[in-house]
Amino acid sequence: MEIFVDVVLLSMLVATAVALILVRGLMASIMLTSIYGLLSASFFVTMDAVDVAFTEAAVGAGVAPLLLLMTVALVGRREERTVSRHALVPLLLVTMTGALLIVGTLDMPPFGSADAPANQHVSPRYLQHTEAEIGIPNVVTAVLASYRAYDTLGEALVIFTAGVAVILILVPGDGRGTAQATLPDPISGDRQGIVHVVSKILIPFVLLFALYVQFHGDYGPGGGFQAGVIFASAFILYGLLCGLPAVVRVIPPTVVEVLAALGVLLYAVTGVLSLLGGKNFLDYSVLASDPVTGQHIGIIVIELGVGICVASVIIRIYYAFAAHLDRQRV
Amino acid sequence: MLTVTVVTILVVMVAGLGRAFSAHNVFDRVLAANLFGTKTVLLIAAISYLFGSADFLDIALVYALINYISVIGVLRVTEWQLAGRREGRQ
Amino acid sequence: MDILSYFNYWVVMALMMLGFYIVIARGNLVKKLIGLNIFQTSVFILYISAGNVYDGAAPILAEGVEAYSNPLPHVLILTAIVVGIATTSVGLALVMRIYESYGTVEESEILEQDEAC
Amino acid sequence: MSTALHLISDAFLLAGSFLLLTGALGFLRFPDVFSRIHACGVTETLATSLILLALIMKSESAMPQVKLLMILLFLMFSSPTAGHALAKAAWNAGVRPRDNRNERGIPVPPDNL
Repeated sequence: MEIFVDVVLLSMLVATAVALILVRGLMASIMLTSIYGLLSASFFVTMDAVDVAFTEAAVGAGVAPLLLLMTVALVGRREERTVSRHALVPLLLVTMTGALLIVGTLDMPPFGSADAPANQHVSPRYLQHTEAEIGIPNVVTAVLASYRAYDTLGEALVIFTAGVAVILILVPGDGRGTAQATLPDPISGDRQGIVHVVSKILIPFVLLFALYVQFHGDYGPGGGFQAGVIFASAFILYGLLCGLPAVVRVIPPTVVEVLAALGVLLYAVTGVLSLLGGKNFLDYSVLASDPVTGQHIGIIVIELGVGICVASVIIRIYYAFAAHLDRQRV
Repeated sequence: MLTVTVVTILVVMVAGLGRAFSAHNVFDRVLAANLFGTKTVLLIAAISYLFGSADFLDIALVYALINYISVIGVLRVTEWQLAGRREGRQ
Repeated sequence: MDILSYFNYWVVMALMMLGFYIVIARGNLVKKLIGLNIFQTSVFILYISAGNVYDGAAPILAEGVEAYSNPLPHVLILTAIVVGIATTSVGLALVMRIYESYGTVEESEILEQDEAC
Repeated sequence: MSTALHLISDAFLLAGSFLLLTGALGFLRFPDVFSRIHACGVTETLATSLILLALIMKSESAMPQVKLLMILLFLMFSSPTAGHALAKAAWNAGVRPRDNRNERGIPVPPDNL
């Protein structure tokens, strides 16, 4: 049954990708991308990758299509039919590369085998020692936040850098870029509409759920990355409903920027604290008298750092996109 | 019986996908994506019982939340575009 | 040889090539980014498939479970997804700026304008 | 779990699956956007409730039941709202329902946005 669901989902993924090639028009492409995200997350569920499915659910079906949509709202949904003189060249190139890659897969160990090289090296160690060394049931969180915390610090920095890059690209330097659009949104007229009322009831629950995901990450699927994205989605929903000025009143862009930096800083300072305690960078055993408790504290703190960083970077990216849209519409 | 439900959900998903491919306007595609989202919630909930892991339910919950947000987002942006076009005409 | 034991990898390669095709054959910059996203997802699927263990449970320790899926690919991909959306938004921001300067996001028209200068 | 509960839960699952299929049929065969929204929205709400209730009956511990209940509650709010928003957006965009005479019989309201 597991294999059957797997095969059906993967076939649908390929069909969606083919349809994305055939379809013209960016709106249609974005809707298909959203479906593609939903499908790939379902696939991750059947592969027992709950944490990954969680992230893909929040990103692939939520934030990614929304950001694409905002871009398309600016650049228009028109897509030119490419009249290439060498239409065959890409096709040939792709077919040849694909054929070579498929020949390459034949040397790979059969799907699902426990003795494949990928499943040998360090992973059994993580699975066996997590309970004694870290003391939390979710091995993914243990590897993410403790065993490979240095990697994760790098990832958090990349996200932070991406946020900085978006600000540099889109926000004009003279200070008027920071989302002070005064023009009334053409659609924010009906504040009492059904969508408004229901969304206002739902937004607090989304925020609450984000907090649950943030702090329950040690015991079940979840953690800072997922929580950050969900938290930011709630703000984006509010912004879409009530217009950018309304969200900016809740959290001003400068505060978001400071928070993004603070998140990364929280992470790095935890590492420095463990250095000061005489252990390796990001070895949390020094944070409490008992090493396992120290690990607990360390993981909660750095997950919080990641959550703050991700949430504020995505909110800031949304601000930058929305403010740019508003400016262009004037 | 759970197996029947899972297979039905997959059939409905394939149907929705076919519609999303052949649709002529944006709203049909949004509707297809919305249908797909709720079916995914059900699929994940059913799978979690079929495979016996209650951890999956959190994911179904996040889908229910995110799907709503993205549908509202799409509709807002289409309304923006229409408003922009209308202003352009005037 | 069992076809099913390689099916996942073949799907990965197919998706990768479809994404690659969109990137090189389509002129619209937003569409190119969508193609890049498909390419990226195919890599995610490859990692997760390689880490799957037949009859394994999700890597959340529980009583009475013997085989778990490999947690390491999950960690790598989980962070990669969030990094992916962050980098995609940098790409989208660049597209917005290109539109501001050129008035179009079609590659051919941008190149024409560049040559006309 | 008692046999009666088991049977009820199976019956719910079957009924839910049937409704899902009818909804999909309506989605594929109905003539215009509004009737398709109607087909999806109405069957979806009942089918989702039936399937989730069946799953609640199947589970033995409290935590999954609470989570399923929350999913159900959430979908009860969001799914009709999404349908409403969709129909409203389609109407505002100028899409009109098709009537039996195969012409646009319904008068178009003045454009007052």
